[in-house]
Amino acid sequence: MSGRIGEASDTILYLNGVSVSFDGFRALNNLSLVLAPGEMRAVIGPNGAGKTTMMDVITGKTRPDSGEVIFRADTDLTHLDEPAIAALGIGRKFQKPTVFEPHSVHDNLLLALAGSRTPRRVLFARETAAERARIEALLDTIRLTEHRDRRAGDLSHGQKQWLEIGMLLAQEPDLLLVDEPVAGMTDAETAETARLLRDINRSKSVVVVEHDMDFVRALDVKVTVLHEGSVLSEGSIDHVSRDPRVIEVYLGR
Amino acid sequence: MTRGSFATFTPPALVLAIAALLVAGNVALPPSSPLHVSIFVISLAGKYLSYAMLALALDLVWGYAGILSLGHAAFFALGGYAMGMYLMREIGTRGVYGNATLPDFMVFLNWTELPWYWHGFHHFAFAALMALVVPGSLALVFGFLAFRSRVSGVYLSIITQALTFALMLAFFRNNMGFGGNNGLTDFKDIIGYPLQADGTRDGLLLATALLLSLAFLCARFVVTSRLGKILVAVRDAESRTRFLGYRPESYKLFVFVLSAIIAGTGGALYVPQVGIINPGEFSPANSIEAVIWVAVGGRGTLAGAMLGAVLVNLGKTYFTSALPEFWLYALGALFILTTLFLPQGLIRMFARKPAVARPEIPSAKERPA
Amino acid sequence: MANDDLSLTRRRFGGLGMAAMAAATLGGGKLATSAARAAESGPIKIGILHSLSGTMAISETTLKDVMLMLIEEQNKKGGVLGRKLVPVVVDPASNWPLFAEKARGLLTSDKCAAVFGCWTSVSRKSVLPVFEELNGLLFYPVQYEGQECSRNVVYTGAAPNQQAIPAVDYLMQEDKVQRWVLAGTDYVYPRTTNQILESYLKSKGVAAGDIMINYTPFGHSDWQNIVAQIKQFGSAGKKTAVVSTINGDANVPFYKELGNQGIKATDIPVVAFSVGEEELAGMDTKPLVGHLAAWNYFMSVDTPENKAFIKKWHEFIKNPKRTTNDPMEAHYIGFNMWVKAVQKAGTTDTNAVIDALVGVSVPNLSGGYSTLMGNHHITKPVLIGEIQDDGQFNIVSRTPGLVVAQEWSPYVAETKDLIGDWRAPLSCGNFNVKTGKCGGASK
Amino acid sequence: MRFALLLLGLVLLPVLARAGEPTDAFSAFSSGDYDAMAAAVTELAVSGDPRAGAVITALQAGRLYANAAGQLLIREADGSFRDIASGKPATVDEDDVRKIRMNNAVRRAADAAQGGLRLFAADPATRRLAAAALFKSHDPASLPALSRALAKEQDPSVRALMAEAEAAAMVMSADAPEAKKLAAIAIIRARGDLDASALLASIPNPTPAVAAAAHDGVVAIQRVLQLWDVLESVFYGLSLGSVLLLAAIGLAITFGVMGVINMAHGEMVMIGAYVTFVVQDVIRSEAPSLFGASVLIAAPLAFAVAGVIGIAIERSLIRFLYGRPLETLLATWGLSLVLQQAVRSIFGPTNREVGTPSWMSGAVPLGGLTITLNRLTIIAFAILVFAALMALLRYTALGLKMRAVTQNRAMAAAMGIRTPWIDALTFGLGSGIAGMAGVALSQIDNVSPNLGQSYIIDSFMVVVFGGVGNLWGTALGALLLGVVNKFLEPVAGAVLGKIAVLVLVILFIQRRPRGLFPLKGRAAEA
Repeated sequence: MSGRIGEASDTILYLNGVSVSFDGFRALNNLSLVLAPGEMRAVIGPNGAGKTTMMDVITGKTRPDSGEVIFRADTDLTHLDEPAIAALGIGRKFQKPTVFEPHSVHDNLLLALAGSRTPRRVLFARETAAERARIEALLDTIRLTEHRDRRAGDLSHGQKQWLEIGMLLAQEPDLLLVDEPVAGMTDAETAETARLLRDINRSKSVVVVEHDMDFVRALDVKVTVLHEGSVLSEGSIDHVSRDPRVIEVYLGR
Repeated sequence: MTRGSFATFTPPALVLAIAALLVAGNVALPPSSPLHVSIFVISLAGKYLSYAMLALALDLVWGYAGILSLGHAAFFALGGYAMGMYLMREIGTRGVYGNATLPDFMVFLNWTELPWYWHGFHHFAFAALMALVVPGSLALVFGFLAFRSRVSGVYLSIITQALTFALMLAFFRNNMGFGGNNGLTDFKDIIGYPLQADGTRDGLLLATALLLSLAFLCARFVVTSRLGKILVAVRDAESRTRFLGYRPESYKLFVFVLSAIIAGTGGALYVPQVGIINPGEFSPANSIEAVIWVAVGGRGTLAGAMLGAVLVNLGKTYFTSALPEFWLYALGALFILTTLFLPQGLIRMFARKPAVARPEIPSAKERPA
Repeated sequence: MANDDLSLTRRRFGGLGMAAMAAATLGGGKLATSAARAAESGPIKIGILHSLSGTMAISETTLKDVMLMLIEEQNKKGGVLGRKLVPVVVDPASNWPLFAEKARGLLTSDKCAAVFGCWTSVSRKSVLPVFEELNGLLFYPVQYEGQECSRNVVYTGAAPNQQAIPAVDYLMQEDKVQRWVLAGTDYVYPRTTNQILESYLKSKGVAAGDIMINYTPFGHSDWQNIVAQIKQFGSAGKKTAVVSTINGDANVPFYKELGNQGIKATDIPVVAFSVGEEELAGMDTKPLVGHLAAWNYFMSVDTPENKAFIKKWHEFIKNPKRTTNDPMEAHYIGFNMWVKAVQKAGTTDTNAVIDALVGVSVPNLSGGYSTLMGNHHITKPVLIGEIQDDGQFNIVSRTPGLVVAQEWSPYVAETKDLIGDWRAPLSCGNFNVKTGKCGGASK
Repeated sequence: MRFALLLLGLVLLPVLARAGEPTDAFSAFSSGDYDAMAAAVTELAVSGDPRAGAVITALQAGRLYANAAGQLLIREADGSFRDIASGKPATVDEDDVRKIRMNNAVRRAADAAQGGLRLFAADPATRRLAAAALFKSHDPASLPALSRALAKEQDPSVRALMAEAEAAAMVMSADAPEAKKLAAIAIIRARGDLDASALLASIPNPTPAVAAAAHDGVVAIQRVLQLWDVLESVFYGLSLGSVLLLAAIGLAITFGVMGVINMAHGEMVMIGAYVTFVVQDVIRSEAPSLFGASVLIAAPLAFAVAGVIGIAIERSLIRFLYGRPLETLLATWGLSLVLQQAVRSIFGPTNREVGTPSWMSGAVPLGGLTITLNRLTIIAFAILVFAALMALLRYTALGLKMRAVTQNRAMAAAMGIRTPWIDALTFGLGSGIAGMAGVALSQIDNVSPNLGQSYIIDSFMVVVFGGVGNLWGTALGALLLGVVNKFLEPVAGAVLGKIAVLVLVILFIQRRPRGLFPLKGRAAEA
């Protein structure tokens, strides 16, 4: 055990031989993946390749049948549940933007801010000046300053995506998992999002799952191609797009 | 006055004002006065306010945390039984058998000793405490198990229904020592005041109004706190809260227990005012009815829940006398029409505040068969 | 105010409810209830407190109808004391706290001179404090467990000794029954009855091993094992009978199961205390022929009074197939007693009527007179009937005279020395003959 | 010796009795004294009077009448009367005669008498009944007749029954020799049912050897019966399970598949039961010969009536509430109140009588089991309904569309399926099946406005226990809950057994928060 953790010592995330199956369908098949601290990685693959399941395993939503997921070289995540993993510093953005629709943009960020999560503390928590300042900074980052008091449910699709990213940032995680951040966005919004993610990557490790090849290209990072639950190819975007197997299963001829 | 504090203080102020006016009308005005309030109205009002407390409790879990409990009357009834046990012990030798320790129904079943769980209930303070502790503990255990294993939606609703159904069957058993079908009745007095005296009834109504106001303020504090925001967040996007590092089960458990305690208080106040507690109070239909009060009044607004409880029961009181053969048509139609034409509840006719986002349990419809 | 007619009263009662909500601005308005109930002129109001919806509607609705019929009849005869009778019908909806609420409404808002109502024990227990507090008068028409003797209640149904013991005697003599199954729904009436029967059977030399007691929940619908158990219990080589105190709803599935498992009355007879013509009307009685019931009245009683009563009933309800049953007779007796007492007292004042009631005798439908005793229970004959294939009972035995009710069970230590007598000078519902004091056992 | 005399007496009796005075026996019939009647029936049976059979048969059928003078009359099938004494038709006014009623003692005497009289009937089935009746009466007086009958009997199955009846009479006989009694005990022991055990337990004044043999016999029979008890519990459980399944399966569609929290489901069941009542009522007055088929006629009608009502409800109410499942709870609860009250207004609040066709009543013995035919029919009916439903969903175009709409509404609509129409039909299907369940429940429960209320909680429990949206789960869940309940009941009693089942369901849901057959994978999280 210690040996393996040793292997993973210079990683922020290390998936080792992870397998998951649902009702006989193997969603992940002996998947291994290594992410260096501060790295941004794009994960692509056809539908059913296991991208979302991989995210589920990392964030504790799905428990793998076998394999391990080591975070920051010392913690096996497979025994922890979602809140514990979130508390360790992993944030996740869903494929479908998920924000607290009845709350204002401000409140969404407030609830996401790092801090105590026990009901007793939360019940008596009052918004501090530091929190307010932090929220202002975040609003600025995600360009929603003017929408501060709007109901989150009334935001446009792209704005919701940003708000969700903002909430992730508010958590102050070390690793962000971002599932299809630009789905349904306009071109301008897409470009803006790519810029935002690169910004974030200056201080945090990021895993981006995306379909949009232009967006992946714009990110200009190492790419992992998943297929049938395992890694098909890995490397730069140019490298993988030349890989004949990738062309076969995904990009098409 | 800010909008928030208006919403916070208006409902309890109204409740207290109405109760005070009714009591004043009963005490200060001579019976010959056309404005005199009869003791019948006083006890009805007390009953409605106790129901309002149940509705408040239910709205807290359903309206804010999205837990549709179809067994909330169980907590109400348990609180009621705790108070009923005190009132039974308080009868003392004035029962028909004149037995100082054993309630009448035990004498009747030839029991010779008070069962252990009846000890202590001759102290009002102990009984009052139990009216909170017993429902609270049941909610704690049940909620801990259910929320920990992430039982949610209709599954949770149905097992809460199973819970209250099982309790009803258990309390119906004479061997349980709670009086079986006849329940607890024939109460004489409460902390020394005769229950049949007008003054006691006035006092009970005021106490109910006061405790309802307190419960409202307490619930209001919770829902307007950051915890309240998280409850709503859990209701609408539970997994998002989980990935933000919150444990929804803790939050649900907290509010479930709080709600059970409020419901128990309602039950404890209800029993001395109606004079009987019987296992029928556990019947699933009662819990469903409480859900309907909340829905009719306006789910997700505490004042709406209370209003719904009072209005529906008022309607029931009126129609069962005015239209004894047809009142079920009227009540049924009310529920149907409210659903179709006032989906946000009656409170929306009074308040313009936009609705809290549409709160739903996950729809089975969205899942493949 | 007391002279208001019915429709006004209704409206006022409704207004009363509405006022609770609107009281902040309106005050309690028009809610005064102080005027004495027994106003001496204008129509006399009779409260009818029977569930018209919910689980008990099945039994109680008929009693509401029979009361309406009796009141209509009396009005045709010119009412009482020259005043018309006005029925006030409410629906307590099989909800026990609602019974108490409605009782209070009938007594305070409607100022009913008398209330006829309740079926279940719990509904009676629920309204009892209200009637005692407000000094009302309730006529309770159903056989019950006894152990109660209130000044404000007239018990026109049977006490346990007016039903159970003669039935058991009959089976012991006629069928030579030696082994007994006491099957009941788990509530207070079956429990008391079985307690009394157990003591009685043991006093007759029946061994404990020859008595099986079984309790089932309300509305029990799956009787497969219990019927099989009864069959097994009955196969010990001794003649066996079932004494059933199974309540209302559960009876149909119970008898259907008995019939299907082939238990005939000639093998193991079942004698029931809660199954009357109304219950049988919902069943195909061919497989049940010969099973028994003990009541104080059967529709098949062959007397002119009964024939006239049935005729009136069929005319009133406009359905020649409707049955009559024991609680209906109880209301018939109770209502006539009330009329007679009011006429005797010359007023509807509760105290005067209660005093006038004791000792009143009116014809019952089985060819005799029933008298209200000092214990507020009435004397009754006990009839044993066998179920016929037409849903009626064939009366196979009747007690030679009238049986006086024992309101306090002699088989419960605390009550064996109690008697109730509301006549002066005793005027006590639980007088202890040992200590010579009023108020239960210990004083 | 006495036995021989008795035998002789029996042979001679018919001859002697011709001149006898059976009219004495006849007069007892009209006396109203049941003990005298019972004695008279017995006397009449052995008198050899040729009218005995007809009189006793008429008595049992309720066709025996008497007038004020004590004259006995038989009412013929066509309503005319015949005087027994003269055997001639008599003209009487219905009001002048009264039916002669029996009590149980008379009934038993009549059964036993018929047993003796019919022992030599031509029809083997009648002889079989006679032998069974004599086994039940086990009167030593029937011994001679039995031995004569046995000597003549050719049919082996009737012979066996007669031998049992003879053995039964033998063990009860005061003066039969011990060896004969022991042989008789062996025959009774071989019969092996509860009646046999009861008989062995009640032998009067046994010698030590007889007592020991009887005791052994009882023990042996009880031991075997205990094994059968387990199977019996399984049958009871399956039977209860099939009732639960029938009650729940409609809900599995309206609630499980469509997501409507359908509180009016119970009322659909109730409507089905009332349809049965109406069908029987019409049949009774219009075509009594069809009564046996009444239930078969009622089932499709109940499906149609409840189905149409279901469609009406969907079109007028439910369709405005899709996506708001909780509000369907409110509206359907209101609806259930209205429907209950409507039925109360139309049919009255009391129970209505629904008869059981003869082919569904009674029981057949199967080894040590008593299989009640109504329960068996209901089990078969439940299986049939479930199979038909699965076939409909799987193999018909309508079923395909229903599945398509419930799985992906938008996609189905895009493919040209008229989704609103399919919604209405699906709801109608669920309601119709509930209506059919009502037909079955009318055979075992009260037909009253409250019928539906008593099944609604159990139905929801079953659907949730099985896993919402999974029909197989509903079926397995219902059967499992039924069987568990029936195994708990003898141990814990009916009340605690039911409580235990509820607690088990609660605990089970803690372990498996989505029921027996959860929908797995990402779809389940939606």
